[in-house]
Amino acid sequence: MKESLRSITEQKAFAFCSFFSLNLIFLLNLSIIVICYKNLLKKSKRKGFDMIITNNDWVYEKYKNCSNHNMFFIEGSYKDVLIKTRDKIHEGYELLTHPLSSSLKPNETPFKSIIISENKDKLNMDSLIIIENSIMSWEKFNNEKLKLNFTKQIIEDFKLIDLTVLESALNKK
Amino acid sequence: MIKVVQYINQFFANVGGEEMAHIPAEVRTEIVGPGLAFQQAFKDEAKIVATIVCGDSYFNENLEEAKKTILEMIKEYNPDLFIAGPAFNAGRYGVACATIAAEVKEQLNIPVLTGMYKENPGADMFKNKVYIVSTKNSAVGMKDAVKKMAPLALKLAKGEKILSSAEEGYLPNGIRVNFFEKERGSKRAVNMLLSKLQDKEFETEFPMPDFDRVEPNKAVKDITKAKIALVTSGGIVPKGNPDHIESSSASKFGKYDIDGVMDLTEETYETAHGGYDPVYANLDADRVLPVDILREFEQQGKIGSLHRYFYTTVGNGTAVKSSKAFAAEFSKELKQDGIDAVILTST
Amino acid sequence: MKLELGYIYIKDIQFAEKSKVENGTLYVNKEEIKALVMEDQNFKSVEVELAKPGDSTRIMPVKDVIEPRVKVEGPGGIFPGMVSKVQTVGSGKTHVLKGAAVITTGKIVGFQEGIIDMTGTGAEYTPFSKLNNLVLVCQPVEGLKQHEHEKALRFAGYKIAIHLGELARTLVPDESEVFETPTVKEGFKLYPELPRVAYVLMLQSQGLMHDTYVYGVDAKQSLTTMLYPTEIMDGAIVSGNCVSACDKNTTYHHINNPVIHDLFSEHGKTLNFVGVIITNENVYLADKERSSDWSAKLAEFLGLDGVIISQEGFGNPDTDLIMNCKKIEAKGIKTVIITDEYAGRDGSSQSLADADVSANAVVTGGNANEVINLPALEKVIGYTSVADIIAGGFSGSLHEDGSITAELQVITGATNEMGFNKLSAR
Amino acid sequence: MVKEIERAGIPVVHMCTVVPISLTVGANRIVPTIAIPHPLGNPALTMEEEKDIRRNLVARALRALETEVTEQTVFEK
Repeated sequence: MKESLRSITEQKAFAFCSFFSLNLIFLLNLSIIVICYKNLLKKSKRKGFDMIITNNDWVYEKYKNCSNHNMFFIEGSYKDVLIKTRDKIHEGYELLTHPLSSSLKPNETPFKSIIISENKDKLNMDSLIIIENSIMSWEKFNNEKLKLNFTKQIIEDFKLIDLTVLESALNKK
Repeated sequence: MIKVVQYINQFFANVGGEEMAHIPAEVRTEIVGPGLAFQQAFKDEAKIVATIVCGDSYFNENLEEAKKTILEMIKEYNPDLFIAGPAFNAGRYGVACATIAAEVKEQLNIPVLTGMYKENPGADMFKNKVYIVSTKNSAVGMKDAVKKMAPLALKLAKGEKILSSAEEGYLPNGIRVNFFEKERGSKRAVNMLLSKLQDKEFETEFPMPDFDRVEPNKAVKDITKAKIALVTSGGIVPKGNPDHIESSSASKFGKYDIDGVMDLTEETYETAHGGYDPVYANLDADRVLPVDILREFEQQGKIGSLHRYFYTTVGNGTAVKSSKAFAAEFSKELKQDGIDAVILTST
Repeated sequence: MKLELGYIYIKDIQFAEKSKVENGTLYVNKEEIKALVMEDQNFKSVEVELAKPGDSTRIMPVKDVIEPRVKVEGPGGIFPGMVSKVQTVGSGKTHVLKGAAVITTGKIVGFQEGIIDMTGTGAEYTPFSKLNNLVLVCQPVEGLKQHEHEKALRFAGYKIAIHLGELARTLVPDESEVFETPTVKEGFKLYPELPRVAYVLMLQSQGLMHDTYVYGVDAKQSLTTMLYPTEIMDGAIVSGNCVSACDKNTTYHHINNPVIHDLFSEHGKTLNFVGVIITNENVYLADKERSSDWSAKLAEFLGLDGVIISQEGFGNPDTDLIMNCKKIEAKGIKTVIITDEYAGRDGSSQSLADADVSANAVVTGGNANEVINLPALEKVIGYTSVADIIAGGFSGSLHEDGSITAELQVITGATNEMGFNKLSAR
Repeated sequence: MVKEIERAGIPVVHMCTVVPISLTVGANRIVPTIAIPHPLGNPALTMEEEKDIRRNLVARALRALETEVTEQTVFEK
């Protein structure tokens, strides 16, 4: 998992923010985040809306400025998205879409977008079981490293399917 | 000609019943008891060159010694195939058959086969390690057992491809193998539903995992005198993970000395667990393994003492991998060290 | 509701001047079919090929398989709300060209998979190797977006299947079969002693290339609802799902749903086949909860004793399957579920992505990860290079000699979760 | 793991966040904890506040060990 130092400190800062109500430390952390990681961290954060965790830039570009979704973009793999989602669920966020959406197998498509609720609460058992089983399913399929040579066209096809499958859930709003 | 060695107990060797279960292992060169039926089934493809007869009590009560001596006996004949039982529903005999079969397979690397009733304790313990043919629950099923065991034994000896459990008659061992049924899936589903509706027995084609129960132990009489041990599946290890415990589906557990350690700090302890965000545990491992508080309670006399060692492994994933073997092993050690109670923490 | 199916058995398929069916052979005018397909300007060109049982022929990538049928009596037409008008079908009389099929193939997206081999190892794993197939290879116009391309291909298949079905309108069937489902009230009166059984049919509904349509309505937009079984025999449900070849339901699977036929064969004898509950498999978890709540509610409302549940697809539908099973069992209604497995190439991994102790009666269509070798075949209809990036295959899958090493999941219908095949696993 | 310790004749209390899993794997004395990544602490609080939470949880675990139980019991307070 290409979890660089950046995203570990980002997780810590994010965790601190969500616990404090609007007070000094929160603003302090937010400004630190903005200054240090502005270009790297393509992440916008507004309270009270659900959050899309994705490594698909088509999803990010399309919905980054959209009013009722927060975006958490990860420059990483399908698994990095699953791991980030799991960490969030451990913190009390709830899963809104199934991480194994679409019939594309975890060792085929490199892209995955998942929606989680923004309102933190007690650990959600169903979300936990689903995300843990999804990670195990990712591990199971990736025992076989498929040596697929993706052309630019195929990469875009995978991005499109991930986007359209996500939108079949987004239109729920 | 395939050379076969068979293992049977005192009962099937007509030595006697429970009263003779103590007899140590001995070798017979003539064919004994069930061996006759097997030899008939083998015709001239295989020959039973020796039969090991061993009392069930002897085997289970002198496990290491029995295993060693029996292995020596078998080595002498350097057989191409080893058959144990069938044990039907005889518990200790079943465990003995499965244990020795697994041992022979591991140590001598020759094909092995045993057979027993699916509810025999030996089946549950070893069905994922050796092929165990599913037999009826009493010796009445001998003919049927030999009819299933003999052909599968020959296939194993000749190294032929082993098909699915449904076709070869061995107990499902967790390895899913495809095959073609006589009826299509939808017809099988209708038949299965009809049996289920009429409360008749039916066999699911994919068993869901289930868990057995263990009764709770008596409470601790006086906690202020009790020797408490800490165990965790949260993967807390000394800094640098000296024993390299894997971050998921760990293949080992750690036993670490905390004599004189009053608090777990960022410099001294960390987590090896890959199943959760490690940041918080790395900052202060007490958040997973409460050594600081237990030391406090120890000084205040709220507990007798905190055991010198703590045991740790990584139980990763929602379907907690039963690290049965680890726990069985270190529980024995805890018992020997006179531990009165255990606090097990999980993430 | 009562429907008579008249089977006209097709043993051979030939190109000919005039399209007609004559003593078991389906004659097809190639140009006529091409012209029909080209009516849709989304297509630049189309090839029409034949693939018969035993031919040394491979078809890939397969998008859909459709059976030619025609309604000769009773309201509505085949594929209501999709091709024919929106009218309740499922009663009267329908003729079927049994043993023939239309197969659409085309590169909508680069990675799409789905192989049908008419001979060799692959032929054993797909029911479509036993059919006389008319295969459409359609080339889209430049720059056609995936949505439009997928839809154009889908409708091309339906149009040609309906066109061929017309050939059977005036023929006398070789064999007929009558299916009748009483109303709930009649059912109670007719079969007071028999257990009341229904079929819970889960439909894939996750978005582009993952959709199913009921009377033309996208299943993901529908709440769980009821159908008479015979409506499905007239094409009330059609497939827009073309990902995960081994366990997606083609339109052929839907219109020949094996669970419906096998329940009918026991209807009035050992059980009372009450009807079909259809439910979807959406991405949104709240939808999964809602749809499975409704399945259980309907099952209870109909006073059922038992249900058979079949899922479609891989991964997230396991969650719906277990939800449906758990909630229906909680109503005291007995269930049997049909699924397939992804147990890894060595068969040792966890087959399903969800599980529950109440799912104690399971029928399986086999392990889709099993690796098989498909021999090189003389003729390939479709796009050979796709095999390289085919799901379950890897760059080593297509060998120079044209043979393929890949997982079973690349074969269309191989581990079908309606129980269409005899393949299983233990 | 918890079952093997119990089977060896040693009373055991299982402190874990996901109680349903603990029930499934057969624990008889269960103390629910804070969260998966930090079961016996809460990083959002001060060190002293965290120790207090931990102290209560461990005390509750000891109480569980001193309590006779006949079936799977979750010690909420």
